[in-house]
Amino acid sequence: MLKVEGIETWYGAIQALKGVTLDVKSGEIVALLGANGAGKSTTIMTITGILKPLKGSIRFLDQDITGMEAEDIAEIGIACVPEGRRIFPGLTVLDNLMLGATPRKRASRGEIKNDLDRVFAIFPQLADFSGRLGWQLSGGQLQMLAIGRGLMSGSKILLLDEPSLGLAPVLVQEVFRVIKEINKTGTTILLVEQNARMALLIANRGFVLETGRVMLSDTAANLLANEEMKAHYLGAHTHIKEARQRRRDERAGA
Amino acid sequence: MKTIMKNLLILAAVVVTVLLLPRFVTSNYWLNLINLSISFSIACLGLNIVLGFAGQLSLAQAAFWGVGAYTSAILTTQLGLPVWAGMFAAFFMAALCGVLLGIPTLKLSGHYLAMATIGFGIILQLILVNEIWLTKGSDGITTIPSPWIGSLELKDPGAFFYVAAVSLILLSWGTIHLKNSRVGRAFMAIRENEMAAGAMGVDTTYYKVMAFALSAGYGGFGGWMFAHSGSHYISPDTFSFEQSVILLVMTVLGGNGSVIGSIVGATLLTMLPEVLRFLKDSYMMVYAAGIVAIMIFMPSGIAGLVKSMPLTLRLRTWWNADSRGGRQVGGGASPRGTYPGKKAAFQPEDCAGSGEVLLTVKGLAKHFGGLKAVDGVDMEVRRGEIQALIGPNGSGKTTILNMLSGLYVPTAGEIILGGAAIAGKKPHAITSLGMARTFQNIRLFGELTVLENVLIGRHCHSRAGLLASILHLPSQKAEEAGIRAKALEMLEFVGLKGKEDAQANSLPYGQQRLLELARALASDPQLLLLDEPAAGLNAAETEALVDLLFQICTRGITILLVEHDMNLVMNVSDHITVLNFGRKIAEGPAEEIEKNREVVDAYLGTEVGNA
Amino acid sequence: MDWSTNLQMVAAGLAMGSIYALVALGFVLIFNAVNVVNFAQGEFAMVPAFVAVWLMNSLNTPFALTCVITVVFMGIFGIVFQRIAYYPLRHRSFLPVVISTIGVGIFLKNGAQLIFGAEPLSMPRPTSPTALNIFGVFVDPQYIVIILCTLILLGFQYFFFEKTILGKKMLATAQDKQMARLLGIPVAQMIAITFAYSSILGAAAGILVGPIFFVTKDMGAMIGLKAFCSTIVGGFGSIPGAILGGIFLGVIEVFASYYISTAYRDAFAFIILILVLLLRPQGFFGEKIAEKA
Amino acid sequence: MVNLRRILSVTFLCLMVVAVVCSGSATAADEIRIGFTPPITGVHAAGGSLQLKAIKLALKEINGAGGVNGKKIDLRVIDNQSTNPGALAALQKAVEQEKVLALMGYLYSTQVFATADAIKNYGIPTIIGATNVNITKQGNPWLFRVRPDDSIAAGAMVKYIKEDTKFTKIGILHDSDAFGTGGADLVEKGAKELGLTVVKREKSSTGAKDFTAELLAMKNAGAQILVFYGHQEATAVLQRQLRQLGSPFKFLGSPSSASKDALNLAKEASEGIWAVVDFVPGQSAENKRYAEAYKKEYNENYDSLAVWTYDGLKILVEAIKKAGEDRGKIRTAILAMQGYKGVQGNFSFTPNGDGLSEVSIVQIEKGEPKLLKIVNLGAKK
Repeated sequence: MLKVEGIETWYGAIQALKGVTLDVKSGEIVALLGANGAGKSTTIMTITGILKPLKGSIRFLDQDITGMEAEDIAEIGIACVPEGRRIFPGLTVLDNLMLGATPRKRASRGEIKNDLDRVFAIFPQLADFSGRLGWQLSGGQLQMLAIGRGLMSGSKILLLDEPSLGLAPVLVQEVFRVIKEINKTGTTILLVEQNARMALLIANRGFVLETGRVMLSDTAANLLANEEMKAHYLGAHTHIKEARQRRRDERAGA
Repeated sequence: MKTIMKNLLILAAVVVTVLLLPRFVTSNYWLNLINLSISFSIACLGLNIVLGFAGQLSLAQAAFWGVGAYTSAILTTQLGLPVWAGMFAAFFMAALCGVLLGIPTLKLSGHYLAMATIGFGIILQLILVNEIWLTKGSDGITTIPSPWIGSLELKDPGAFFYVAAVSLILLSWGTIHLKNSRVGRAFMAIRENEMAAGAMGVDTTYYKVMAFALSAGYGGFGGWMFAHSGSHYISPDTFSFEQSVILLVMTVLGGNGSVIGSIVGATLLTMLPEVLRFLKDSYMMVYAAGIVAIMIFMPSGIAGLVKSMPLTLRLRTWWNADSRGGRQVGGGASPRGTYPGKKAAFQPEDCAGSGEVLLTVKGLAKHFGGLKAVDGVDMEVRRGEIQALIGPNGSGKTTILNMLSGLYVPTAGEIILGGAAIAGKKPHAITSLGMARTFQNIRLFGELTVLENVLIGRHCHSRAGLLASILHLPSQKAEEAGIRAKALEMLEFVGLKGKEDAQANSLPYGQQRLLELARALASDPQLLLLDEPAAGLNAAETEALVDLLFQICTRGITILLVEHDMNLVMNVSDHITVLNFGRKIAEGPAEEIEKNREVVDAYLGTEVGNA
Repeated sequence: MDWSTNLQMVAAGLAMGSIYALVALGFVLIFNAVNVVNFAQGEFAMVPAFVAVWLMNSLNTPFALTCVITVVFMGIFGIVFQRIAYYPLRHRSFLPVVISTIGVGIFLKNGAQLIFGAEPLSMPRPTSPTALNIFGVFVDPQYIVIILCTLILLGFQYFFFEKTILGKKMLATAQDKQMARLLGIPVAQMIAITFAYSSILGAAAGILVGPIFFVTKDMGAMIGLKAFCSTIVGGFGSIPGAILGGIFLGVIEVFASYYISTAYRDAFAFIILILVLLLRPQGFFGEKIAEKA
Repeated sequence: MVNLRRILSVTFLCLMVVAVVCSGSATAADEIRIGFTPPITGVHAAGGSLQLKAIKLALKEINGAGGVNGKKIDLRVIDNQSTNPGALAALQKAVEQEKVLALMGYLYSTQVFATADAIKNYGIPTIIGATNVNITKQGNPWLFRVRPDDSIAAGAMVKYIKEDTKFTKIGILHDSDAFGTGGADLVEKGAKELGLTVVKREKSSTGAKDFTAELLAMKNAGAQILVFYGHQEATAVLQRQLRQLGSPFKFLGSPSSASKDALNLAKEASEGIWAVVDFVPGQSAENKRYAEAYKKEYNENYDSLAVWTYDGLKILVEAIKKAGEDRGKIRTAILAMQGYKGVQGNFSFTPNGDGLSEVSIVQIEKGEPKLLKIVNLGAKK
């Protein structure tokens, strides 16, 4: 469905992507993992057209979208929930959602209304707050609204950038549950996550980025079992536990 | 040695230039224009302080220029004071007006401040026109005297040029020093991020007023020069809003924040209309089109353009390398050998958790209108411990941190840090009492270098004032060396050694978090507040952070932590406080919290066991 | 207290105030769409006034046709203006944009002088020059036209931003351009429309005010500044705020100059501005958006 | 340290630029250079372009008639940017770069004040059109005024009110600039001397657009006639608003009230107002000839506020004709002129350098000023 081949993206003189190749098949959840500065968000921004790749190609549904403007890419059906949610602070929840439907030029009022009902069904809280302004919402509500807005576009694929960032554990679980649910209703998902374990638990496949290159790609199950992954991205927690023990010993000694 | 030679060489060159200029340029027409552009340059230097350094847009610089001109003109013509006395009066009177404008407009920024300053300029001009008893109204003040040196009257433009040139050189010398001093860094911290500046111990109110006063003072000095040279005549129409705009354009054209840029910009725009006279009717259009073109094609002004030239770049790096060597010798302190850890100056007892209470919070509440964000929270933080504050989004954690660090004034309740009540105090005061913090969305001084960021963290432990900074006194030099040594130590501690000269916002996200930590540590806090330090870090980076937290604790610094990463929280905290809907719902060691039913339901969720 | 004098002054204040309000609408529009204060907004009223005078005096174009041509001209002018003075700087902080608009303002002033000459021009009036006597208060009929037009434009603008999806898209563009692009909102187009509409508002102001003030290159300068004051007093970004702020300033100005000092007339707007900023920084109608730490 | 280095390179750069630009131009032998420093840009540009038209007509006539003493006049026009530093720079450029023999100076008093010192030091004969009384009282021997000063206009205004109307209560409204304030002071002083009561005095900023408050204040103070001292745009707005308030009192304006611009702007609102003017179009043969020549040249009516440049250049050339190219002798020659017939009237220079001492009171009828009375206060001086 989405095929990214050898893209190279630069920020001024700094090369952020050094040839990223990945693909997302219809109906999948694909996780994009990696350390800070590995180029995950840059990849997302390049796919959506905010950044322009210097080399490589991006194909979506057999159409070459390399170098297209972000507005046009949104219109042909790639929705993005960027890092930091980016809710319009001065608009109401309802307005934010309605703007999500911008790419659907030909949709009737009824269809949009149906989609709105669907989003409210997934996030019942949003219906209660529909008159509130964006800046009045809390972190969790913002994330719900951001995903809801992404869904309103009716796009076939949804790019999610760090949806769990800054959320309480119980909300993180909720967000991943919702992602899974959305996927079941037929939306393909490309997920960028720092919380690699959670992401791989719901994903079909995963790609691991390091310094602007894909270092590892495999099914989610294989990645979860990979020793190297455990050490670097999944967090075996042995280190932290050791450190804690060391500290306690020190205290006891003193 | 080489540095001294270079400085001497520069000095000699400047002296020769100044001495010889009136020999080559004998035309009064050009000499007067040069004097005029020096007067503008000085006003622009001032504008550069408030706009370029402190980041406050002022459109009243021509008004201050006018205050200076009028003060000196009135004193010398009506009271017969000597012109040199008028010079000081002009400076201080304008600075006073700067304070008067600064105080009521402190809360404002951006467009609002711009508008308020425009208003000030227009009101001042109306006063000049209408208070005829004082200012002679629109007729203006004629036959303003020239300065005298002994029995020599400096009436000739060529003679006055020496006064102008010497003033300009001294003032720009002082301004360059100011930029690289504690005061200058405080200005720039306010420009880059006012909230963070306050949290790092910079008294933002005081420094903003100081920037306004200093900027106005420079403006007044420029005005003095204008009044006593050229036509020896001043009238209100010269000190208009349009003139303020021209001064602003000069400053920005030269390069906002660059001292030399201000001078180049002022000189260029004073000379340009003269040189462009052949364009006749359309030269103001050409000039205006030039302004727009500069904004579009030369974002950082002429100074930026000069900087980006390969030749000067090479010269600069050569020069930097050499002078840095000099500085290190002067500083004398080597960062090596103070590596923290077990061998640090702090004894393990400091970390042992003596049980002494460092921070007490009683009945703390914050209401925003009808919303009770925090509603009567009690908690204690013991010295030497790592305490975590957790809870669902919107439960009031960050609000509590904001009240502790002084960004919010509590609606009710007490906060006692080491015996001192700090509730409602300003952020900078709380910082100097020994509390430092980081922010959830990183708030660095993005345009400044990594080192400068940490130097600002040291603000509350240094003294150098405005005068010492401008004059570059030996005491200030020594203090500066100390600050630098401490900052380098902190950078090494968090692992950012070698990145000193990188621009802060060019660092990758994880390193920005570390830099924020180094900056907070530089203020030698007793209590460190960390707001989601692991947000956006992956497992490996989180592990490194844990090591760092323990090391910080080993240095005797108590930590209060807000964090969602339960793996981190449960493993590092000695104590955990849990909030929900602005109230405390649980408190205790990690083992207890993990099993607390209410906490699991409201916050942790069921999967925490498997994770 | 002298009732007829006071009423007469209220009428004069309302008239001046509605002019400030009209120009202020344009400020608010651009501010809402691109978060930028256009310091050339006063010139947005000066340029169409010159165009209209030229059409009417030199080409003898009838009034209605003149209005249409001027509005179309200003629509294009707005798009060209944003392309030159704003668009290249859209990713930068507000300062370069402010300076760039100031630069264009100076350019337009001197350009107008070069093309149309330096003498003030008088624009033919669509209304009678004889004042209407309404209960003993003399009112220039042109002022009534101005007030009516301002109200109509206010209503239209309110409807546009509150009720239409295009208005919402423009607000979204103002608040987060990149996100707007991700949602498929054609950002460049939104900005162009904003500037075009704002200069059409300028055209309305220029055509309406021209017959009263005479057309000079400096006609927009002080009106622009006072309109800016109005938007702040009313609450930046608020459309009803801009209108009420403008009328409030207009009335206060007349009363203060009568009862306090005519010489300091231009100072009162700014004194009120500073007072409002100190006591209620968000203005009468502005909303306070708290900065989160 | 780094910056210090940059200071240097920049300073040198500036020096080089300055040195290159600073070369003056030499005068051709068969030309006499005269400088003219009008405001071509800035707030006063409106007047500047009209001044330029008037002086160019004079230049064309002079050079068309073979110049002076066999040499053509080379007029060097230098913009004063409507600012005081600009006026000084223009003067210095004229004298030092363009090497002019004499100068056609400034219309605005503030610019004359700003340059008076330098003019005195250069010792260059300068013709001015500024009307502030104090200018020629400073003991500066090089300033020659070719317009009646404000004391004459103001004196004539109050004299006319006293002698030809029955009004005793006058209101004064003036622009807050030097010209308006100075004029209003003289009117107030003159009115008191003649026993008239000034019931209200108000000033407004240059560029004011609404005078309702001022006019109501006058009305409520019981003024019978309003004396206005200010500029063209303001007088037109004022006349219109006065009419809209039902013309509760008469209006007597300063010379700008009857200028071409003001009449064009005010249109029918100016009908019936009184104004003091330097001269009335068509009052003399010379005046009629000028009107025709101007109309022929530019296909429009001349502006009375710009005529001084025409008269000024003619007077200057007349003096050069007698005295040759010697500044001191030119000065003597100008001061010696008595009864020179100019467009604005008959010039007889006082030792202070004032050339004109008569003004006229006019009433506007159908958009044209009609002479009511010529007032000559020359005898008093």
